[in-house]
Amino acid sequence: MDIWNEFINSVEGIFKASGFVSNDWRNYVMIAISGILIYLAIKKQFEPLLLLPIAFGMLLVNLYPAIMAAPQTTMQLVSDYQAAHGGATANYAMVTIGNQQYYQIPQVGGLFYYLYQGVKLGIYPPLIFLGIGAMTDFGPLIANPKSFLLGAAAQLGIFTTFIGAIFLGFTGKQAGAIGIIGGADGPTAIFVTSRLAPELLGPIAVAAYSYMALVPIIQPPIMKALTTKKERSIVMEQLRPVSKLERILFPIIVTVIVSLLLPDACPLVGMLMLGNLFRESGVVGRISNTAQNELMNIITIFLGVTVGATATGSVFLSMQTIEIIILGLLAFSFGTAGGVLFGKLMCWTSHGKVNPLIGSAGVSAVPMAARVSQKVGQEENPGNFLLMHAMGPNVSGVIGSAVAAGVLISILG
Amino acid sequence: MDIWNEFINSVEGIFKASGFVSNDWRNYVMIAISGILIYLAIKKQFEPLLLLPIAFGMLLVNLYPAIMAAPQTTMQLVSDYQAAHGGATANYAMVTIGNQQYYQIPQVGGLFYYLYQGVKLGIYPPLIFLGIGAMTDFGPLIANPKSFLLGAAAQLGIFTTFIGAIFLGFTGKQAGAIGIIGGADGPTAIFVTSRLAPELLGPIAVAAYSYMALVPIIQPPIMKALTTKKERSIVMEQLRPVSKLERILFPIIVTVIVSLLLPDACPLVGMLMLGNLFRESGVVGRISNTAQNELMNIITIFLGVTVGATATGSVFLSMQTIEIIILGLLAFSFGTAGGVLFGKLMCWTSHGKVNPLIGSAGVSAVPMAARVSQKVGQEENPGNFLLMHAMGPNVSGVIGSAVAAGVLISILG
Amino acid sequence: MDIWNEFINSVEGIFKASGFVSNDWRNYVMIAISGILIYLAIKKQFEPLLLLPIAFGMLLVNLYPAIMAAPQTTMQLVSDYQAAHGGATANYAMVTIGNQQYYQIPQVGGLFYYLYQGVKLGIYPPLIFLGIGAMTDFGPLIANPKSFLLGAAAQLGIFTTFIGAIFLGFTGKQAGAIGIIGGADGPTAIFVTSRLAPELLGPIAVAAYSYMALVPIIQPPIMKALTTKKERSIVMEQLRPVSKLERILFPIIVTVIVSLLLPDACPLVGMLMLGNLFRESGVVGRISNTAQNELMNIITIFLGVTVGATATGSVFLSMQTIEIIILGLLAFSFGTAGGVLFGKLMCWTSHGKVNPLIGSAGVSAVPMAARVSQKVGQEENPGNFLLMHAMGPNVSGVIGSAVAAGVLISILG
Amino acid sequence: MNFDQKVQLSIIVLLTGLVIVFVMLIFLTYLIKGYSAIIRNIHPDEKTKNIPKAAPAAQKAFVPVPSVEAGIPEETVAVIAAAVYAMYGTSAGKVQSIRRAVQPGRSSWKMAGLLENTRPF
Amino acid sequence: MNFDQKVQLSIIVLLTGLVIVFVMLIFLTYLIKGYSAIIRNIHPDEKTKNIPKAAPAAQKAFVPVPSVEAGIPEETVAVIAAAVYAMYGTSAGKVQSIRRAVQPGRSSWKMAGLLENTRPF
Amino acid sequence: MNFDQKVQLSIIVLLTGLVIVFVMLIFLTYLIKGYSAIIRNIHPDEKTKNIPKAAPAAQKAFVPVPSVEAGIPEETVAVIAAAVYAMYGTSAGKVQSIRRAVQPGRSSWKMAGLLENTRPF
Ligand code: NA
Ligand code: NA
Ligand code: NA
Repeated sequence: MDIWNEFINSVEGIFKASGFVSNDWRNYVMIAISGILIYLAIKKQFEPLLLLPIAFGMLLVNLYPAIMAAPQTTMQLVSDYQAAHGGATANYAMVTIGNQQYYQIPQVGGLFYYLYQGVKLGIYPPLIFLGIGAMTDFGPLIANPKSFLLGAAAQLGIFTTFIGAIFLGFTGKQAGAIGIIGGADGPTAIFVTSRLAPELLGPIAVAAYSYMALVPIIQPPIMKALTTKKERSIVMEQLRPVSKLERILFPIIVTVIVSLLLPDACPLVGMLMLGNLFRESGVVGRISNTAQNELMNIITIFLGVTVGATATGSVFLSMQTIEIIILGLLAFSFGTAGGVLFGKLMCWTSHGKVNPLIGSAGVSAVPMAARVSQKVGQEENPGNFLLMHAMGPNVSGVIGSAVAAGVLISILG
Repeated sequence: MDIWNEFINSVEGIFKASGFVSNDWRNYVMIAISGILIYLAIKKQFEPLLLLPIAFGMLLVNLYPAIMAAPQTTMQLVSDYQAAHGGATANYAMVTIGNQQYYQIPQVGGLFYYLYQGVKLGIYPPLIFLGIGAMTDFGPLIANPKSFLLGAAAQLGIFTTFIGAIFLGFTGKQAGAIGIIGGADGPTAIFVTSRLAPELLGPIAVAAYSYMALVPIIQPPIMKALTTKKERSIVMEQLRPVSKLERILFPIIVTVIVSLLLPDACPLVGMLMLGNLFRESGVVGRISNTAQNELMNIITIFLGVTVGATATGSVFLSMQTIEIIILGLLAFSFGTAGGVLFGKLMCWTSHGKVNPLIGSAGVSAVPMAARVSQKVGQEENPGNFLLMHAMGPNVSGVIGSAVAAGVLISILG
Repeated sequence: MDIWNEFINSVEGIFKASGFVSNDWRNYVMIAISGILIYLAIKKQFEPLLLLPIAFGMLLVNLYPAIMAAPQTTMQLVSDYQAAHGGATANYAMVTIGNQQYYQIPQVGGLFYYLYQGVKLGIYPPLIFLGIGAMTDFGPLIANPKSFLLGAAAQLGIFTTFIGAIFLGFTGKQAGAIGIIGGADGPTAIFVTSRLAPELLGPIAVAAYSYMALVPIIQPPIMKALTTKKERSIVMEQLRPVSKLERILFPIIVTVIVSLLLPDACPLVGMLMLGNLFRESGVVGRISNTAQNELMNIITIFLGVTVGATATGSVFLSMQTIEIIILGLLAFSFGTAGGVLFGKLMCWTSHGKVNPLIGSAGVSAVPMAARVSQKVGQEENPGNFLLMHAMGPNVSGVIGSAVAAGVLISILG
Repeated sequence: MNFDQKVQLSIIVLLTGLVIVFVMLIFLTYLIKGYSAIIRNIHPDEKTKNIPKAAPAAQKAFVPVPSVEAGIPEETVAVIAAAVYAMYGTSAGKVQSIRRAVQPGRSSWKMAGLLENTRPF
Repeated sequence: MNFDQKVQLSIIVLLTGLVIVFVMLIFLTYLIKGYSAIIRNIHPDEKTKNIPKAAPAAQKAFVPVPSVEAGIPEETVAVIAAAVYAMYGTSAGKVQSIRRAVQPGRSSWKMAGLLENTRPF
Repeated sequence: MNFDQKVQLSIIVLLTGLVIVFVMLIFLTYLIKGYSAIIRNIHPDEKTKNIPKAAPAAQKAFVPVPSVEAGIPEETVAVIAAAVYAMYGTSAGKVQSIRRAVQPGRSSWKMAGLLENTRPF
């Protein structure tokens, strides 16, 4: 019955190595949470392009934590190694410890460990910005540059949330990373968090993408509460057409100014503008298409699953995560309020030519927030079409939060 | 005549560095073998998408072995360096050995060395599985889940081949890697081999892809020998349609169960199922398309050429390779037999409702093996269409061999 | 007023970290140069696919040099770290220096540092050659193999320029890298320079791509000066059709011969020929398309911006750059002359069957140089169509300069 | 390893391997059966409702790789066409065969699925 | 950090952050305004001349990702269509409304731009 | 390096470089000539048989990058069209010129090949 015992041992060994033994209740809670996120991504279509990979990464890492394991080196006695390999010597580095010779055998890391390096080293977010730049039309912003102001005002949420996080006991760096949720811009949030507080990447990314998807629910009550019916009914003047030369100069000028004044914003803004220059130049269609399609899709997959895989049960299921989720909601709300209030100010100074509803689009969350402005405006006046006017603050909000990111990295980094 | 001598020296130096001097007869044999593989890939269309890159990688590495060379550090006397660079100092690390100062000058590795890291670190096979998942329709398997049993039975070849390899003198790890040829699934074979016995990667990959291409020749005689004419004529009931919800839940459930029970199968099964979830969710068409097209194609090129490049003459031309090629054939044959025999069992228990020919498709080799089931069935009864019924065991065989891979890594790794 | 002072300090800190303070006048000169290059790329369409990324990389690195910064390790007193993190310990390596314990905290490098590794390690150029091979039709060269001679003769510029560079005081390696500008082939120039003289990558890449775009201006005067009106009017015989088998064997034979004789040319020639085999085999359309589209586009972006980013002001704005730009012009001119003169020789030996104008296409600069041959020929005789005849030397020039690259690396490397 | 060790290792790997693979896949069989039954009880009509929806997606995914399909021999196409016919045709006497032919979404989806699965990779 | 330090850090980050963001974007506002004005003075007709040219490019860039557009709810499409109308329609009484409709390059370009920007990423 | 060393290095690199490049490419010239001759002796009719087959592939590869072709000036297109004409046209008096025009596979393949090679990369 020796064989039988060995077989039982072998099955037992497999069982002991299985997730049933090594995982704890937190992992199962996370599996359930990832199931909810998958549901929201597929059924409710909440930013599915990122939420689905994030949720699946979260699922896999809680089923099999070693998928994020860093590569390690194990030591094996040279004599043991040779016994197991028919006397053959190996090409590993050797160390002698107490008269014993050991091989240093490198062990490969988990799949997501390698894919995650693009997040950790800050490579993926700028490359996603390259693609976003190649698919963004800055025309409405060039036609009405005052939109920049709304894109600035809507960053209020970032800094107020920072204060909240500080007083909840987060460190300065962590508070900066939490605040950036208010930028309503996924790659920016991930870029800042990977620099300032990588330990919070999971909850911050989940909060950022979730709230971006929830913009149509979060923003309207705030927008209505802060504006009068008359303001919401304002019909804005048609935007002027923008020439090709203006479009080509725009990314170059923005790059030069932002990079000179605030170097830490350069990787994000520079890549965004390079993508836009590819688009507007009209002479590099090949690489413009690849930047906004295949390259961006590949990186979206890698970024999504590995960001999700930072949310292991023991890290994610903490008071901190709940605080981050509440702070994230505040960040979006304050950002919306900041944009709308500044819109009211511009309405007043322009003698009623600016509809303050377009201010909320300044949080970015492109293009969702601009659609929300359109929709809330139309509720008052079905013949009022604010979408193009809201696109200006909307794309300006992307630049605004990249600038805010630069400030946070510069002060706190 | 000083110049003339120098010129002769220079040409001689180039000649001495040429392949004519440094390569031995084994390299030329391998060049001939790669020529045969290129012929088979192009003319006979034997899995050309992988066999052509593999063959060309094999060609290049035997013409120019340094294309797989690891990066190294060379030592140069600082004084020599400065003499060659007009007295300039360099930014290299310095060491002092016996009162002499040396620069440690890093030398870059060969092109394939870098591309091969994706194989060595186990990154490429799961990413190819992501693409395969995005292009696989698990509908026939969901409609008839009993197909799973045939996908299990056809893994018999893996374990019987393991035994054969053990008794031919291979180590346990090597035997496991050889056995996995019977999984009839390229990425799985490469994943297991790179973990258990990277030194055998060349012959195992070549054997796996060659036999997958030869499935239409290997399987029919075995299928006919093990079945009666009556069994082969069985017409199976039409498969029921499968709802979208069932299709979406399938990849999630398979991931959870397999990853929990057998963590080592997680990278392969998890990525396969993530790809399938991309496909079935219907909300992430962008990344689903990229996963199954551009991402998979890029990785196929890198995987193919570098796997081929492991087959240098001195490694490939050995008794071991011949043994592996014979064992690989046995693995496919036993797998086919296992599937067919289990099909007979299911035929008997279902009172003749299951055509045992669909069992052979359980080896995977998607979709070739399913087509073979169809074709052999049609030879008996031209009006019998088994293709869809064979797709169930066929895709189940992919999961089955990934599970078998997990078992082998778990026991032997 | 404590808060006020702190605020002023903070703004001052940001200003001090800004490019206005850290950049010097050279950076602004480079920014202006990059503006000119962007203008040439977009308005004049000078090789925009590479010149636009190169120019933008140059722009970014001069605005924000840290985008190319290598990763570093900073030391922090463990006690300081703990004070800043609420007493928490970290997972960093520790060193003890003079009874003080320090954490070694790794700092990530700049975005372009990581993307640049593909240039530094010689990965990108062969992969671009893979794509070029997949889009190149070697038919005209197979139909008229004597074109190879013109592709050889036009490499004259490489070696004469080497001599010029040597006598201007460049080191042997630098002179080799400068000479290769005469190869009129971007990836080859970058491959050789990254091996022999990475410090000159910026000016050499800019010179190579600029002169490739200027081929229609540089070549015609030389071509006309060296040929008679009668020679330029020669109408060449129609090329024979080339069979599929000849097309398939061509890349294999070229790979074997070149790699055996001159191993250092193997990565470039091997990948070029693999791409061409993908194309001509007709059985791997999937990967052939990806190699020539998405893979090439992605690498073009990364290669372009990072090569541009080697051109920082302090490196680029030197007498060396001006010398390199002059030498580059000589390289193109001598190459053109070499090709045309050898064309005259072939004209003479063939009793007037070869139009010497096709010789200038041997510099490569595919397909611009072949178009120039066509155009100059048509100026004499509007009914004379040399384009297809010039494509032979043109594609042969790619192989020729890869061979020349192998010679330079072999002798000087 | 001596002979006895080889025998022992062989049997253990064979046994453990087959047992684990079978246990896992049998487990999956029952799970899939179970949830399918539940879903079909809850949404008895979903099976027909959802499939036509999926059709354009399947077709789209299939369009970008025509080069591969070009490599499928005519024989295979015939086989596939026949298989599609078979799936609907074996019971064609009973069911409304003409209305089937009118459902282009359904049959083209199946066709696309078949072709996707029979793509040689 | 004690309470005072928290207050101080909060105020500094809030002030510095808002000031820098506003200064930067106000600066950009004036720069964009300025160069736009210069360009429009130099090339007074470029604004109309160049736009139709860009149309096919925009359309092309838009073609390869139909799967995403498929996910845009009908409501949004209606909104966008309305917005396009609004941009030209509010002053439709004054301008040559029929000739607008004849300029397909222009309106399809705008449409493509709109759709691109409203693509959910 | 002193002057003599420079002279020496220059001559060596010039000589070795030119000799190796020429030897290599002359060697390739004869090899290509040789195997072409062998192939044409063995398959005398393959040259025409195989080419039409390749046509759709060439066209297909050419379709996905229209943006680049869009950048080719009209002048070039004219040149290319003329070149294609020239290849068939110079001997048009002797050969069956009408049947050529009927072979769309052939000429479109050539056209695609030409355009591919003249794509600015
Ligand atoms: Na924002
Ligand atoms: Na299998
Ligand atoms: Na050349």
